[in-house]
Amino acid sequence: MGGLSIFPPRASAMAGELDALYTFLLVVSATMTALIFFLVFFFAVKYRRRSPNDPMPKPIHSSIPLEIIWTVIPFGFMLIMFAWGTKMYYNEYTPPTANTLDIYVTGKQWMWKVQYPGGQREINELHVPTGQSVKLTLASEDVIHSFFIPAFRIKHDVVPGHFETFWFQPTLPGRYHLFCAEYCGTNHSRMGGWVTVMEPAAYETWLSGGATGGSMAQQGEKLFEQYGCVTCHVLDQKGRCPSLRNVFGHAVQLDDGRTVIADEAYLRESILNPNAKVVAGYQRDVMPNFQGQISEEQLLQLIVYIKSLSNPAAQPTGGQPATNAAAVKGVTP
Amino acid sequence: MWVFLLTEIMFFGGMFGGYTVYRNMYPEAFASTSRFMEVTLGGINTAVLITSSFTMALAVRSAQIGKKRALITLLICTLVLGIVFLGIKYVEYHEKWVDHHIPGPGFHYDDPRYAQQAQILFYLYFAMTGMHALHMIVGAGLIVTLIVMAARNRFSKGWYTPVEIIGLYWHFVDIVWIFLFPLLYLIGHHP
Amino acid sequence: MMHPVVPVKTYVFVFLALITLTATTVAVSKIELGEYNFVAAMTIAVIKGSLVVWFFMHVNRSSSLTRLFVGAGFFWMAILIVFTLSDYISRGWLPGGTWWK
Amino acid sequence: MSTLYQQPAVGERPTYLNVDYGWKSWLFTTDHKRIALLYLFSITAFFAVGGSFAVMMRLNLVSPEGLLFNADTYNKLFTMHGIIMVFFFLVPSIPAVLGNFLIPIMIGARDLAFPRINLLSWYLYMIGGILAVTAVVQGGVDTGWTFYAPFSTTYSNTHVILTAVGVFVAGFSSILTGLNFIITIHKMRAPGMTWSRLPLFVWSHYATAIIQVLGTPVVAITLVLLGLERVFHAGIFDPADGGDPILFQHLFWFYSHPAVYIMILPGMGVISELVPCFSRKAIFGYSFVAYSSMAIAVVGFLVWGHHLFVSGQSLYLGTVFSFLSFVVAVPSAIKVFNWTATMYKGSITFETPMLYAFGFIGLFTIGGLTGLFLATMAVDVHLTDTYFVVAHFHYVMVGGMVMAYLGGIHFWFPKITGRMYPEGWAKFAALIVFVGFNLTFFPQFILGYLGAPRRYATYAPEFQVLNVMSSAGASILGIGYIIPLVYLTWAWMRGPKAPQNPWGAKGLEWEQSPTPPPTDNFEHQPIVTEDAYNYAGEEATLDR
Repeated sequence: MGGLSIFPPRASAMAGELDALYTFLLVVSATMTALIFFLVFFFAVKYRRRSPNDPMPKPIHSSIPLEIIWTVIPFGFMLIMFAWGTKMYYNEYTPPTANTLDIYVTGKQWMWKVQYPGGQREINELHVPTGQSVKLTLASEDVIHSFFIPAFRIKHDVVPGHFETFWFQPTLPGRYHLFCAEYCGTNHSRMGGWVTVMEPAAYETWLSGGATGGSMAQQGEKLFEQYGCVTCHVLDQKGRCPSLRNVFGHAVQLDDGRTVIADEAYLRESILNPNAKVVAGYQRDVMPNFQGQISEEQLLQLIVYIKSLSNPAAQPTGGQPATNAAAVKGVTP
Repeated sequence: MWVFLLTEIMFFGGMFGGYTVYRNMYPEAFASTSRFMEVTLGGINTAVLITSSFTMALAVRSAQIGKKRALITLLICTLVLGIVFLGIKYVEYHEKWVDHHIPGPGFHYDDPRYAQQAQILFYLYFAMTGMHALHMIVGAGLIVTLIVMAARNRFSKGWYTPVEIIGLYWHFVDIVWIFLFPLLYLIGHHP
Repeated sequence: MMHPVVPVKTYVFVFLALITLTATTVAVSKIELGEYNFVAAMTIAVIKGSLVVWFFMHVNRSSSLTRLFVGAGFFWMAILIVFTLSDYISRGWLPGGTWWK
Repeated sequence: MSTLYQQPAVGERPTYLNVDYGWKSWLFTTDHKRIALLYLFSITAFFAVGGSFAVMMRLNLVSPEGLLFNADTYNKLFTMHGIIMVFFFLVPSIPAVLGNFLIPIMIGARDLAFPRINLLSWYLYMIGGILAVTAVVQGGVDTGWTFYAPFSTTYSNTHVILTAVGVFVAGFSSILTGLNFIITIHKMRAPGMTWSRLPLFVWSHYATAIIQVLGTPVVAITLVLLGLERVFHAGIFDPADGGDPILFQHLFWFYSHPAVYIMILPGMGVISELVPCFSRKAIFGYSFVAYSSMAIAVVGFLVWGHHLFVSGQSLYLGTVFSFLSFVVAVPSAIKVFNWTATMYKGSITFETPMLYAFGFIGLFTIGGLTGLFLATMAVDVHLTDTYFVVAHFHYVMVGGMVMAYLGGIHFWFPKITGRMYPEGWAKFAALIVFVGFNLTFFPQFILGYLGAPRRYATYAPEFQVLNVMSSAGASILGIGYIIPLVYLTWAWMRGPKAPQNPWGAKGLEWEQSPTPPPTDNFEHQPIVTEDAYNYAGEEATLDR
């Protein structure tokens, strides 16, 4: 930080790549701008009218080859930008499917609440270790926010009603800005904080200092009892509701014959609006709607708990596209 | 006039777009709510509107060949049919009111599974049919003007442009309904 | 805006066709056809709409300019709906493989 | 023709200005030239209001903690700056003032096809404007000009509905203007004015009008749905009730992206007139410039999704939109190259309008190229919603559109008023505007890549240097806009009388219509026998 560099600090694996692409764009644009400026200036001086009696210049109406040249060449450069930008975009928005450090973030007017799997909580602060792929699951309690870390060159809108995922791999220890980038009301400009990137060892020390009230899964388990889920969803038994052991990441047969993979989005929907997709062999209208009854933070804790009931090896791994509602309706990519 | 109708197409296009998206998102809920739409009333209304379009087309034809009396009679027919349509629409709206199907704080839906989605559907139903009814009312006003103008001998074989333009407008409103009817009433309405 | 006069017979014929199609669409909706209920209903609606546009609104006798405008109107509406809807359909798709790495 | 009117003063030719002086003759006029002037005055007023909001914002941003206002006030300022500038200045500016005045004269018609609808457009515009200003006076609105749901439908407690109604009404004004232009250009061209002889200004307005007619109704219905949602909370855009906020963004940007072409295309039309005139040479690649306008109008409707790259839109659709966004850059590039090529071997002079044209070409090039950064998805992820975006669209809108507007106002000032403006002052002001503009907005590109988010009332201290530079530039820019206001007003009253064609320009408005024009524009029916921009006096060609 400091100085008048045109680049923010590069603190993630992606940042260097993006700066390379940005520099490419800068060079191409600057060349084009210089060319146009030069030509306009040069023509203006060279072909200025020297006396009012100058004869009218001969018209030059058009030149098809010239038009083609200055259409095709810039378009060629644009195609490079398009291909390069698209490739990186897919990388930015597709988190690795295994070996990620999962952290859960909830945005609300006007703060970011962070929960770690170990139960640590923070507001407007995020701690991450270097060298590790970090996957954030984002939710919003109210309006659209946008989670933006310039030093990692990454941002994603947090639209209420959905989980959004977000990933990066920090490389450089330090403290970096965290911003909300989608206008969200009065204190939008203060809805930000700091991301602290630490060496893995320091990170472990930091983690061990902060946990209170048990891990996220334990907190989720408490909620599971508190909301009475446990009375119907009896573990390892066929109660009035399905057992949740080994559900996350597995295929679930629905009562209308479809099959879905139980991912975060499915669990979310099934908690908030249970009748949307009912497991085959179970009755509708047994479970109450939790829409509006449960906060996004609690929802995340419950989901982490349900995840913890699953055998981690069974989670979807790379190369196998996770299925969801849209894909199940018969439209597959 | 066609340029104006272009605008109108896009105006309704926005709502059709919204409808399509939600239908895609919540097909079951949409099927469930269209059970509450009165197909009989909707069907009668479709027929009424098509008939009015028919009389309108004949009215334009009468104007073309300069038959003043026929023109006025046909315009009055069109107007009456238009009013009948709005009357039936009123009956339907009233029914929704009684059933608490008006979106807002008083909204109530019997099937709790689809309460929220149903509210969105009814919202779209009212937005779309409401806009359509508004167009009908404007059209009825325009037809009244035409009748007055015709009675005052303002049209001739050589000049009947207003009749033609308002005719186009009326047909357009008819077309919108032709699409609204299956989308709102018929989808999922099988036993 | 001057058009040749169309015989009443044409209008009557179109009118009867429209009424018949309305009856058909209601009848079809009572039969369980799954996804095809939607297809059938929309096909009939498109036919009806085209009949009105073509005959009642005299597009069959209009200049190519008018036809261009009519076509443009429906084309733009299609753009709006197709692009918006394709977002919802493909939103959940995750890219297969890792070709971009 | 002159016998139709009473002679206003001894020895003076009747013009549209002196034919009647009563206020009714202005407020109930159906003369497209008088309506254009009504627009000119009202648009200038809205520009002043929107501009003063901008000045207040820039002042506030001198300090990282906000110099003058609290966050709420700041949020209202940028919202209302956006709404007034976009809907009440940029969209109507060139079409409703210059387009209204010039299109009928350029194609050799006496008026627009529907003069009374034209007047109605102005009234609708004023009603919309007054509603929006009422919302401002009553305490303002704080949703951003984009009205994103669910903030606008559920969480904001300001005058959202009133503002939305204002924009809705003004939208109909825009639709009617577009409709009027389309019909006029189709039906009212003078004998010999074929499509391939139309001035490019008219072509660009034709493309603009198509966007207005096709796009505006969608935003109108979107705002209706938004307003109803705010009243009934049925949930169409609110996820708490099962709706989807992204749908609002789709519907909104379906209009609002093409709307930027409503703003810039007429500006391109102006430049296509200025460059040939002051190079005394026919435009290079007439048909490429003309068809590129149409291409922009069509492809411009297919790129709106590039506003949604980080919103959770499908990756696949994002890819399609990104590609199409690159495609839409091509016709703009074609225009820039053709203008430059027009100057080649010309006979160039440097009157004020030409200076603005130079400014336009330079700034639009930068604005357009930075658009490519935002079309590149990975880069957009970092840059969107930062100051980079702010700088980009101000380069296009202010650097492009406003430069063209000022250039056009100076170019046709003699035509409109019958008087000349002071050239020295005008050149000075053009220079000030150019310098002030670049100082204001160039630092914002750097701020953006450094990661400064937009719409921030307060900001991190390390961004202060660039923000202060920007604010300093804004004050210079503000002065740059006040100077023309003063000397143009003076010139209208006291300036020297203008000859019929002070620039030696081509086109019906200069060659065949008196300056200023009479109410009927021409003293006798013009007949066109040559191509546009025939500065060399070539024989007419029927097809090129």
